[in-house]
Amino acid sequence: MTTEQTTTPAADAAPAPAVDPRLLVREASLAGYLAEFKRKMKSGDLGSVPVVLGLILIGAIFQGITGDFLNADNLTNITKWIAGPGLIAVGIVFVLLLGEIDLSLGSVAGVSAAIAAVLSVRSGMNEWLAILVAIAAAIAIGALHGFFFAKIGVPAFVVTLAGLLAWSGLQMAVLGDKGTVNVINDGVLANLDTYFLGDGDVAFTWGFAVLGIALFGAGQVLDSRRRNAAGLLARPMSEIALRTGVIAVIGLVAAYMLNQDRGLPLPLVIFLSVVVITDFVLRRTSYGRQIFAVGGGVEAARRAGINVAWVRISVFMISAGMAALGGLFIASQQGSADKLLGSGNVLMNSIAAAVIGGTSLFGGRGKTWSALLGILVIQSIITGLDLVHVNQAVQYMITGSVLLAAVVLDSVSRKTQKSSGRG
Amino acid sequence: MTTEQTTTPAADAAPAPAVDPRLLVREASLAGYLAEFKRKMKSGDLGSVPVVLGLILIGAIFQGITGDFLNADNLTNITKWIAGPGLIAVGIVFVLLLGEIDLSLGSVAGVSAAIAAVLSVRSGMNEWLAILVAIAAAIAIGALHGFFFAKIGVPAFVVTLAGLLAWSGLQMAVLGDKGTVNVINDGVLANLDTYFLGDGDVAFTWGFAVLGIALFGAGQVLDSRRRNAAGLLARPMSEIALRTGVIAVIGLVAAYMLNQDRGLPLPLVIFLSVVVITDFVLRRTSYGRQIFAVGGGVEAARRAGINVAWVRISVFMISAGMAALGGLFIASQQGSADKLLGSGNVLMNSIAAAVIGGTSLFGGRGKTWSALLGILVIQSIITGLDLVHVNQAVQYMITGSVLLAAVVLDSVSRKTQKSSGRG
Amino acid sequence: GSDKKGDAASGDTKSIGLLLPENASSTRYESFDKPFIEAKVKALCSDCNVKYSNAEGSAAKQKQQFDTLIAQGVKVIILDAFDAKSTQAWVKEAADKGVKVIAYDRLATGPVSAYVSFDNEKVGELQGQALVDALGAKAADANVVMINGDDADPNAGKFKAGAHKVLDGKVKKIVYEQSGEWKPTVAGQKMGAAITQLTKDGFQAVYSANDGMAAAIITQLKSAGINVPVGGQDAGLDAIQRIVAGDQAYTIYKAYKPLADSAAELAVDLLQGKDIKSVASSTIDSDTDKAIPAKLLDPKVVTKANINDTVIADGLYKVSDICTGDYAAACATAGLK
Amino acid sequence: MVHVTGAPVLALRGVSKRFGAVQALTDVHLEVHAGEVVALVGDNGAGKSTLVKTIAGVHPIDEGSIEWEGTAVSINRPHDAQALGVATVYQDLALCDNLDVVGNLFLGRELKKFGTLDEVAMEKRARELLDTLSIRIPSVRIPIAALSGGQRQVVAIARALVGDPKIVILDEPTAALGVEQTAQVLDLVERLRGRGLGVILISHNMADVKAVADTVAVLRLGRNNGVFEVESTSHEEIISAITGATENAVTRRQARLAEEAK
Amino acid sequence: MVHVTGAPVLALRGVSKRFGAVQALTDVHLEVHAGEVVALVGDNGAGKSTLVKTIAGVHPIDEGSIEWEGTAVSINRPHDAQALGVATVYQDLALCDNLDVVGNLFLGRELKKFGTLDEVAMEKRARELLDTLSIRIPSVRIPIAALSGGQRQVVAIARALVGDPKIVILDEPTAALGVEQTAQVLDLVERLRGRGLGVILISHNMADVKAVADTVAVLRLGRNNGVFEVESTSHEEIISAITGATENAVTRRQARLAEEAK
Ligand SMILES: Nc1ncnc2c1ncn2[C@@H]1O[C@H](COP(=O)(O)OP(=O)(O)OP(=O)(O)O)[C@@H](O)[C@H]1O
Ligand SMILES: Nc1ncnc2c1ncn2[C@@H]1O[C@H](COP(=O)(O)OP(=O)(O)OP(=O)(O)O)[C@@H](O)[C@H]1O
Ligand SMILES: [Mg+2]
Ligand SMILES: [Mg+2]
Repeated sequence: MTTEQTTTPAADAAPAPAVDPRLLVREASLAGYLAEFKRKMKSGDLGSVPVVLGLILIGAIFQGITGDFLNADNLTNITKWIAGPGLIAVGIVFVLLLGEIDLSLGSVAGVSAAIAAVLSVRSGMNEWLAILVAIAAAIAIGALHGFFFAKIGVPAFVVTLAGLLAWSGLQMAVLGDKGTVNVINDGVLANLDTYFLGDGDVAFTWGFAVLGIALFGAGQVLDSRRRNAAGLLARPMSEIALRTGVIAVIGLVAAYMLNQDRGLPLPLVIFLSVVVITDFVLRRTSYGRQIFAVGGGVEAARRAGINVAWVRISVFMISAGMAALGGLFIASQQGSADKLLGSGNVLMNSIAAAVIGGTSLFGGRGKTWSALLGILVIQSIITGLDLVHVNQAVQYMITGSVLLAAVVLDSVSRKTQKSSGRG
Repeated sequence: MTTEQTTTPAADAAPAPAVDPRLLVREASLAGYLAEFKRKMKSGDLGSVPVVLGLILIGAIFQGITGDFLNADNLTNITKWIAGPGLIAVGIVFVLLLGEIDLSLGSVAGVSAAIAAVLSVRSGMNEWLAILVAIAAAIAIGALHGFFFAKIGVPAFVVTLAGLLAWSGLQMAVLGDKGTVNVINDGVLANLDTYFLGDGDVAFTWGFAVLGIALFGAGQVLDSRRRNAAGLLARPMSEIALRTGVIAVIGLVAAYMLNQDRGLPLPLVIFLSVVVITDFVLRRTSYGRQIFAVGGGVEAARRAGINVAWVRISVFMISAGMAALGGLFIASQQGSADKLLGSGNVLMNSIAAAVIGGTSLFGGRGKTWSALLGILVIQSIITGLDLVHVNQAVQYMITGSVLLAAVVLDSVSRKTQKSSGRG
Repeated sequence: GSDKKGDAASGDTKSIGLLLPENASSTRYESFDKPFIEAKVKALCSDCNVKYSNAEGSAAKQKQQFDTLIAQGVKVIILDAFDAKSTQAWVKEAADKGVKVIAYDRLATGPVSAYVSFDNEKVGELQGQALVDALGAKAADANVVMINGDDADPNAGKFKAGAHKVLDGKVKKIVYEQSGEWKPTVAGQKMGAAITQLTKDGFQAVYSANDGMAAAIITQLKSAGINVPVGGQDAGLDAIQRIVAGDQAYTIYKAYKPLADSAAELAVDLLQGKDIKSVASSTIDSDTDKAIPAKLLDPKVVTKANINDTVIADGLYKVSDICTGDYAAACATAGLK
Repeated sequence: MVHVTGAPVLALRGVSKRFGAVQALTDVHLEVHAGEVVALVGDNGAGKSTLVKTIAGVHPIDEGSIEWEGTAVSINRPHDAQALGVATVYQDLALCDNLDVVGNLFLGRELKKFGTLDEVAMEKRARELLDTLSIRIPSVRIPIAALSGGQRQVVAIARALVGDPKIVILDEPTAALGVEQTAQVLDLVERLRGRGLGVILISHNMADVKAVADTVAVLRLGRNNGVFEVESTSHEEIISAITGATENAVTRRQARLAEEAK
Repeated sequence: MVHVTGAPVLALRGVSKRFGAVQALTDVHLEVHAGEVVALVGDNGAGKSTLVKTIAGVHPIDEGSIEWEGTAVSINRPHDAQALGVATVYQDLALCDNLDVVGNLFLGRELKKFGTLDEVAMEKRARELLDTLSIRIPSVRIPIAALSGGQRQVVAIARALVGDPKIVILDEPTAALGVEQTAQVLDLVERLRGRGLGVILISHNMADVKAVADTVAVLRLGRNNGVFEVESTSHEEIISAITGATENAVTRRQARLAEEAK
């Protein structure tokens, strides 16, 4: 056996330098950014790119088959329809971040829509007030779920399954023997779905897009400045320009398409705002941090002094509140609140949206943007198939296959990277 | 500060004795057993006792309200009706043990029933063969799910959601334009639900009960002997006598009740046999051990050299196979295979059964007996409410509340004991 | 700004939209309505096509399909509304865009161009009457078990109301009434509970809102050794077979072909800008609109006695479909060849 | 070394704790004064971690009482302990695998600016903290799950320094650390004592214990087995209190090696 | 100490491994002969555990090759490594929390009788194994989650002895162990060497390393930083190879203490 005596007293002196020499630091230039992108591409660490690719693929295929998919009015319709299930999916994301599930959200959406419609139409209450009451009722329901889960210790699955049954019973009871309630013509509820900002004025669409792009760019620049000032690694300006550019292209194309049809739909604005706000809450507040912590490890979170019970209860309140909002949009879309609103596939679609968008079912990993991406995928499949007009058996089989295909792309790219553990 | 020098060289010599002095060893007598039971009672470590209590409570309440619940024919009906969803729940238990979920089992049940019915009725295939083909098809479907999950890395939730859609499409396609298929009068499929062993001969019921009790007792005695011989802590004879006594009372009372009506129902015999066999596989074979290991920690199991992919695929095959069996019983019960078989609440009830019975949603903890206990709770609630004449809305609300109440008992008793971690 | 899109004005002059409500409670929609309408449209206008979607029991989904058709430029839509009350705003929106809506099977609210249907409440009445007929002289002393459709489905309420209208006076008592939620398994279990509670002799007939539930109910009755009249609706093949075998007393046959043919004729006429008075000769008022041109057809009761004159005569089924292995003997005695 | 009089900051009186069928602690007493380093030693499974967890509020005690600065307190949740001023580094670290290093360090005590998280300030402070402990971590923005065992342990230790505790409990803090990091942690313990904090240090390494501790409390099979003044006690005495025998695997091994060497 | 010639049982040649943006291993070489104890040392985060995991098949290598008894092999899954005869005790133990002690010990290698698990035989053997390691565990039928840190580590070590390996890899096996258990593990390592097995021992404890190792391989920042013959190398030489500097926290601390003592 050979024994080399190659003690190489390395150059660095204690204390250890801030940056580990093994960290492959991205060069602060566009070229460096592209190199890193290529590396990430190879190692499968692509974030939302596969899902977006899947979305583009779905769009291209349906356009090829039907020739109508990329029509401005079809795209406008899609942006309107994602609001209802999309808002529910945002609620689902919160619950999934805890590593739990909420099966009751469809029923909660249904019962809230029923309350709002019955109060405003049958009881003649002010519509805004009726909406507030409906949302408050949903939040109370969520608190109840949270209480049984967090304080009594009943598994969330069972609590919300019981809720699924009980609240759809309540929904029927609220609607009563007369059943379906039409929303007031041109009232607040009716307008949720049908209103276009500025009555279709193109300026609103352009304005909204430009504002969004500007805010994104400014935020990035500011953050980079602050980090630089503190001596931390920051995104180089070239990268910020690139990212803002991509966002700008998407935003402006979308604005152009919407303006080809009826303008900027209210449901899209509200849904996007909710996604942005909830994303901010999750990533930029200590409450959001606590949700991630509880989802990543209840015991570790508890030992860090986090009030786990409160986090859990509040998350179930948020999810129920989101479901109520979603239910109102669905009611607006169908023009009525009926006994079946929120039943059937509504919940499954919302959960699937969150998961397809990249939120883990096992807790601690995800963002509300995944609700947007996922529901876009699902609604595109649904609307695309509606354009194809084949019989239902075939439609079911195609939906299943497309759904799987959309996620396979993501899974395969992730697989290269996955080293260990769940999810 | 006081400094005591109380080094007490303890009596025991190295190597350490086999039994830790801090372990509160149960005395080898009936008194010791009762003392331990009391201790467990206090610390909430009660196993299935709360669920059984819940079941008794449900029975008592419905008997009080309707006066018919404990009739022999109602109880016989319940034992027949639990077979279909119960078998699906057994499949669910396997999947839950892995910490995963299978949303497709309802559709798989539906498609299998459709295949068996169409082949035997429309194509005139031998019924046994048709049943085999249907089960084989289901197992192939399960293998496909397992492949996408274990090999491609698509989350099981998404794979089986896609399956839920695709297979219910297939179910419709198999049934075709003509829709519902009646099962053959007095054929194999028809008899699954309606046959009573020995055509209602009471001897079969008594024989089955006595055999079960004897096997249980003999197994316990044998095990205890072997452990004693190997110098390990074993159950004392008095405890074995007590346990066997409890089982005997349950078994004999059940036999008596069944004999008051039509005798020993075939579905009950098959369901119980499946539960016993799967329980054996899970607890007494290395395959079962591997399932628990993968459910308790994928990475640890992988590092122990377990073929995780194969365990996963095979579990999805088992769950699909169980679902097929369950679907055949449901078809037999409704006398036909139709497009709706397996849809609606079937899946949810089965999952709820597994969870209520004590199987964790987070993997690695549970047994197939929980499918039996849970489905008994659920079917008792459903049947009980069918006996009470209230409208559907109220029924939903009551079902939800009773479901919750049945689990609260369990959760509260468990809470005292729970120290840390999930579930 | 609702008419920004230029090409929508011209539209698609060769497509007819067809929206059916669900496929859960019965198999008729994809087995009969859709193929019949497609065939008739082809026959009337060889280069026309039918764009079909099924709402799977969701008003929201149906609205999406409705809008999707309009986005595709379809100018005539045959709408079998899942929830007829909900459609007021949609139909109005469509009318504003020059899209004509034919209310099919159920009278959709809003300014529809025409209506073709059976009367759902009438279906319930026929069911009730058929059950009374099946009981014959014993009707007045008969206790009846009713298993209704899903309370959440607006049509289930109509069937139920119609049936009550007849039964309430003519039988002794409704001793057990529950919703079977359109699900055979649920219906079967409710029947089991009813048998437990009423005992074997406690009832003399069972009303089932449709055939699917009737199948499971009959299985339960058989296993308890009870033989009483049970009826359903939809005239599914399985139900006809049960009727032949004597397990089921009757079903309601809505002659889907004439219904579908009329709808197809109306749609093609509207598409080609022709007058529709010849087809829709009568008028009807809906909750929201008056004097809608309408064509109303009568549903029929099918019993063992008139299978030949109804479903077989109309070409719905062939004798060979019905008289498979199990039923050959029964067919022979029933005179089906 | 600081010698203090007066009430201890923390005192356990007759604490017992049972898990199911295992009596983990029986009638345990312990006192910690300000500016004192108490080493808690004992064999594997002696109950050290269990004792620490009862102080930290992870699980409530069955019997006995806890006194804080002379008055009895009840500690039912980790939050209670933190509110009193107890910072704990657990043996199993109790970090959130999905959060990054910064997220874990400041969990529950995030730095804020206009009500939102001040990531920049936190990241800066995190780097400083880790640098004082001589640890090299590729990036403070990678999730804990991607760190080596020693790196995680240092993060857990740094966590305890983020707040402003009166007592710091370290449960085998150097188990996974390299020689350099171990030295830094021992320095840290001495700095904490210097600042007048009480420290409970659990360790199996007698050299470390002798180097920094003032007092050594021995647990054996869940019971007190003596409290020793470090200066006046020999290595062997402590070890025999731990193992409960003067003759044990350690001495046997030494004897054998000596034999072989001959 | 056994000196062997001929091909090493296991040899790594130019192994590299990258995780995302972190280059964990660069061009690492290592040889282990039968009957040899190789100590693998290095600072926290040096890449020791990563190296061990590549040998054990936990994650595949990016570049380089692994040779087993002179021929190149590819190890893609833990199963492959086990089939070759590699038994590994991981730093994070890798036990299944929900299984009991017996279940974990025999996981993947259950004893059977008539095709079904022979629980009685396994339980008996488990007791024997644990007794040789001087550990006291309340019951071999309680789940791993209920054990103390040291108890778990002993279970993990015992696991490696259930099979019939040719090489045993121990990643910081004594980190959580008490003095007595540590001595037993060192005895065990010597017994393994005596039976002609190759042993890779990772440890931060230089005393233990010097006591049982034949060769010391140093890793630094993911690269080889020297291989030393134990007998002919001083404590200080190894430490300076590990920290990459002759002046470091350890020497500074010693210097300061010496200063204070004056
Ligand atoms: N899955 C992973 N993803 C990213 N980086 C990783 C991963 N695993 C390890 N690393 C990094 O690789 C480097 C080496 O880690 P490794 O666990 O091999 O260190 P080690 O030598 O075992 O240290 P210790 O003595 O602390 O256990 C560390 O910087 C660590 O952050
Ligand atoms: N949750 C639990 N359930 C049951 N027994 C437990 C639990 N936690 C600890 N124990 C038992 O209590 C005893 C003391 O464990 P503890 O973790 O306090 O030991 P320790 O002194 O920290 O040992 P080590 O030095 O190995 O970390 C052990 O026998 C252990 O098996
Ligand atoms: Mg410990
Ligand atoms: Mg390591």
